[in-house]
Amino acid sequence: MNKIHVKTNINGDQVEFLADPRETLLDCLRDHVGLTGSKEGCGTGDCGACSCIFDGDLVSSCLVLGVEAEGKSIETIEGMAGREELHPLQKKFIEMAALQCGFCTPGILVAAKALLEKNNNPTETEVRYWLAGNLCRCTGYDKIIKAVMETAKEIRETA
Amino acid sequence: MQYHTPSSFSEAVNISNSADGLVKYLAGGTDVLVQLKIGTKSPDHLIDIKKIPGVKEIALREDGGWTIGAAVSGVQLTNHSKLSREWPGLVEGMELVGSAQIQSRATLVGNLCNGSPAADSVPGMITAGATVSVVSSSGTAEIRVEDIPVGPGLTNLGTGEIITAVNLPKRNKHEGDAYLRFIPRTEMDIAVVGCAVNLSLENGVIRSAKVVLGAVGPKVEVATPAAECLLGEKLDEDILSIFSDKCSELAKPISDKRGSEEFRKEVIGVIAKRAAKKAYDRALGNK
Amino acid sequence: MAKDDITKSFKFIGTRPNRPDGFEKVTGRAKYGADISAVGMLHGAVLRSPYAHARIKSINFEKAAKLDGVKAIITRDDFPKDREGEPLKLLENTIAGEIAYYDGHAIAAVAATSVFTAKEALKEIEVEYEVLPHVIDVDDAMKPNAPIVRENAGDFSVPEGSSPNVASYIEFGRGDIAIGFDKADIVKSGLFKTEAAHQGYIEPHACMAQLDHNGQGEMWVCTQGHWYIRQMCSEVLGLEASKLCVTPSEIGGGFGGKTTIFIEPLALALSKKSGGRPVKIVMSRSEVLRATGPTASASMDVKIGMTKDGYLTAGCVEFRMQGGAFGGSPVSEALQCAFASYNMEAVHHIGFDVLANRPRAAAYRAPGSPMAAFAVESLIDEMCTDLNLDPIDVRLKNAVAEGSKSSYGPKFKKIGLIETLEATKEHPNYSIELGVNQGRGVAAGYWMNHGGETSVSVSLAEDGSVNVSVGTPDIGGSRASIALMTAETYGIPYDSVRVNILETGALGFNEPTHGSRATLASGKAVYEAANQTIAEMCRRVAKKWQIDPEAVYWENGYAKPAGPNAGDFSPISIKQIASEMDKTGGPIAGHHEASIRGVGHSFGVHIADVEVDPETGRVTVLRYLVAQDAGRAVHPSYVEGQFQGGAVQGIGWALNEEYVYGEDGCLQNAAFLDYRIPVASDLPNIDTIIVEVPNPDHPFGVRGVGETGIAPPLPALANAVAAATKIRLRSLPMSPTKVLKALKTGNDGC
Amino acid sequence: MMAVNVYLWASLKKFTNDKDILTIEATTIGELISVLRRDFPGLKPFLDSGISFAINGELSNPNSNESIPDEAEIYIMQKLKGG
Repeated sequence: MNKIHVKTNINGDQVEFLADPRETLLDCLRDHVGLTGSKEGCGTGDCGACSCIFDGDLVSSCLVLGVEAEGKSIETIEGMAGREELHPLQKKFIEMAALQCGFCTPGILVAAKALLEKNNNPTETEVRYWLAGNLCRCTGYDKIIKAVMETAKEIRETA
Repeated sequence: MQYHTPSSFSEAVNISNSADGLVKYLAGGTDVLVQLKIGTKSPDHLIDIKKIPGVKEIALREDGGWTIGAAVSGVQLTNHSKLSREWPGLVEGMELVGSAQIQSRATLVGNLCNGSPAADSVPGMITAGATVSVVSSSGTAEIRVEDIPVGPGLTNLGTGEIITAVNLPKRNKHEGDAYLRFIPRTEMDIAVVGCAVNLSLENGVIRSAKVVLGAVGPKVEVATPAAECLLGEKLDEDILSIFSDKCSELAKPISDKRGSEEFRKEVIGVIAKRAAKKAYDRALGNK
Repeated sequence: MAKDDITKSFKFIGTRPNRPDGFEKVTGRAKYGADISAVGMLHGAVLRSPYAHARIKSINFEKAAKLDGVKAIITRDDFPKDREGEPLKLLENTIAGEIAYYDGHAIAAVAATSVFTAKEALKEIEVEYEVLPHVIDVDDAMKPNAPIVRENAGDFSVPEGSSPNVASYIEFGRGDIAIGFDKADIVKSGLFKTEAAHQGYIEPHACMAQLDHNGQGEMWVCTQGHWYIRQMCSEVLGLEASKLCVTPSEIGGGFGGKTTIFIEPLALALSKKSGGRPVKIVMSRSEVLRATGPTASASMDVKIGMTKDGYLTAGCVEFRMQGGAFGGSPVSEALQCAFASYNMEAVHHIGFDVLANRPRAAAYRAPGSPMAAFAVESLIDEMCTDLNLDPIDVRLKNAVAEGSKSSYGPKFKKIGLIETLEATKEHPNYSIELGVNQGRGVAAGYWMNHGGETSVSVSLAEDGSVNVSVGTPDIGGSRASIALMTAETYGIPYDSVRVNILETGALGFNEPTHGSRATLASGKAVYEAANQTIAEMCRRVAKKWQIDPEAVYWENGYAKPAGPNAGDFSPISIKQIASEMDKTGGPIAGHHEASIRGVGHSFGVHIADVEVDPETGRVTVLRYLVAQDAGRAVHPSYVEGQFQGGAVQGIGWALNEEYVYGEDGCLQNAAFLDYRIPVASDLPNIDTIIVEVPNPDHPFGVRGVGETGIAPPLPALANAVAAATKIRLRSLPMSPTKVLKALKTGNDGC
Repeated sequence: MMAVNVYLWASLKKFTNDKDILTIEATTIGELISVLRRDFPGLKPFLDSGISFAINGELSNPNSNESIPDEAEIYIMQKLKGG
């Protein structure tokens, strides 16, 4: 299988890798770029653990091919925190115990960030439906939803 | 597997016609990549159409209708306020396909080409009277959406034929559409049954109606006899009940892991009735 | 155990600090099972049976072996032939021998230089099968002339004349059932059924293993218990346990499903066969659903007697549980839980562990308890409705308390069921008015909890901070609770404690994080080990002050003179002691190793409000309340998290989760798309009440909270649906299909 | 030596002359298990299958060195599996 040279931007860094065209963006992030924060829970777009921002859109990176990343810009969980400080969602998730095993957490954070950038005043129902594509088996979602709502409130207050 | 990124549809057709083995087109990839992952379909050639100019555009035509590029995502449709206002049923059908993550990628054309009788966006396209533009080496054709699916996973399209866009007719006043489906959860499921209804009214009386049922047969089915029950009516409870029974009667579902034949026959009537009500309210101009 | 510790107020315990591993887990830095790679690593893939039951006539992997990049192919021939008993069952479930016993049963495995090559190689392996008759349903398996899953599978307990698919039998009880039922004003009975449910952790099983020809090896694996992995792999492969070092990765959920082996021996065997190269195997979601977990499916007969004022007089149950092709359903635990919440003079329990052509059942959160609760709590609810009695009052009348003889025999020590029932009764959720098609359901649940083998160490760093080393993987915040208990014991800041989870080489044997034991058992052991170091610090300070060690006591991070008679000395801080440690006798460390006793039973009571769509049968959960006795909530947020997570797993089991098999005995819904675990939009907030009736046998009153919460949702939702529709569903899941059918026909689903 | 009451599952009665409560003289759990093995050989597979004890209501793994308190009430059960 001939590999394809891919040049892309990940979390602000120019990155190049060789991708087997069958490899997903998730495979490439994890195996070629060494960014293992995005997780594979299903590989079929059902769990959201691999959520990334792909050219501004929230995607399941298991449903994007690595070769599609050519010339694009990608944000992963590894790029979420600032140099000095965590993103408000990351802080709130820790403070409010919105994670247990932590495996779904990167995907949920990426998805929640995408929501709040689009709408910083979502209703609880909107948050629940937006995150319906991110499965969590530990928390029963309660604390996750509350942490997202609370972060949104904080973002509104500081805006 | 070879990955191609043609810059025009004619180039895509050429690649497809000269390729050996299984050829698949890639737009949103939400079906193709799943098939690749679980190994049900392993294409030898994957033709990514997203680099073709115009495929991600939603355009208002001079005749007042819409042309939606083959790679327009669900999110683009939902965010398009004028289109959503005119064709809420069609847009909500697309919006029900998968999660927020899927919405960034999934397309109307992909949903249609997957050939699933449970495809959420297809009933709404059919009730809207939508057509698709198909290019092949012999030129371009316009085909009604309802003529594309032929059975589970099967379409009328040959290897060298590619859908370039979906075309919607001009929307008139006092028209409304709706799509509803039933799933066991609130999200992330494949429709157990689905129904789209498009109505046009004159003084509150239904003058034309189109009804399409999903997931109750080998392909999405146009339910003309059900639509006919609605003509000349104002959609009171009695008519809704007759309509509901008619839809149940027309449904020819199977029993599978997602629902029994009995359940589907029953619930298609319920969902159809609810969809008709919603479409009627919209046609009246009620929110 | 100093009981006054329990009643005194705490400085750290009961607070909600940030978890120590939070930063790694919100930044994507934490390493889970699939996140590690090594130089020269190969990728493993597993060939699985496409049949529910088939004789493997031949396996030909010549073509596969010739593919470029394929480094090793293994079949059962590569494993020892002399295993017996449990190790043989583990081996059989890991890789099939002569017979494939279920759809998804491993047949062969390949290690190759890439995942794609490994998968291509699987396609080139030719297996000739002879398909055998199969059986899936537990009641079908017990019918005469049912296909026999495995010959001579019954153990010593099975009565003569039983079906050959009965693997074991259990019976116990007390009192005279006939007299008990005579005393009752009403006696009701019913058949109840539950489907198999999967633990559904989001992280698929993954491991990387390396094994040399000399039997020395290493493994990195996502597991609840790495000593179990070491023990089981050693037994299956015939290795010397101490030569295999197992390091646990972070774990992406387990719920009991990651307490045993599946791919781990395959990875080790592949590594050995490829000359000792590291081999990583990561399961796909479909493999997880087809070949790991799930819990048993159950068919249960229950009969209960009640007086007209709501006293239970007698109860008997017969539970038949299918635990896959090798037995191991949690039927004895189910029986123990069945009537455990109630004082009853006469009880009788019968249980059958039944074989079927399904994957071997693994533990799943309070194994057996949810099924038992569904059957018993549903029937009690029916009787409350018949007699027009308040369901909480009836439970209060019968509730067990300190000194009650449990339904399975032993007396309870201090427990908190009554307090929990009272708390739910007073909660506003219990009095909110309901609308049309809405109903409220109440149910109780129980889990006995577990102590288990535990080994920890605590060491003082040179700056007075403390390192705690435990062997129980942190699956839901246990680093935080252990750090809190450590900080409390020393009286030092929470942030000055680091909790490490060590590999098998670094501590004595530890049972997994299972049985709700991590905070209870590791916490108790850490308390003991920390106190050893405190005693040592007091001894060193006594020497310095030249007084008797008994004249020095420890308070809030300081060694202090015990009283005016001890002498007039300024207290010395842990920091100072630590900084002088190299000059006062060397390192200060403590260890504690024990089979932890003092387990505290935990009871929970849930209230569910639902609305049922009469036209589609869909059940919507409107409100949900969990109340449970935690003993002591060390970190209340993570206690609530356990309550909420357990409740939602139970809600999933009650409403939509099930294993769907085709006529061919193959699993039809091996994906999250159709194995429907709850999504965020399916649920309301899950309200919680933490009841604290301290466990008198734990230094901080901890009981263990992880498991109980999954039991009550099954009956609470069934009771709520019955209240909303006046129709009793006796079969789970209450999927729309089943509910609508019940509404149309009155059919209870069984 | 002191006698203690040992309670067994009823389904084990077929190995213990139809008794589910046995009075055994033993001062440690180890002695107790030895006596059971000696007097009721049919119990061997049960005792080998993984058992746990409740001694005066306290559940634990078997510890053969553990002393049995006076007049203790002992239940032998299957070893608990936990999730």
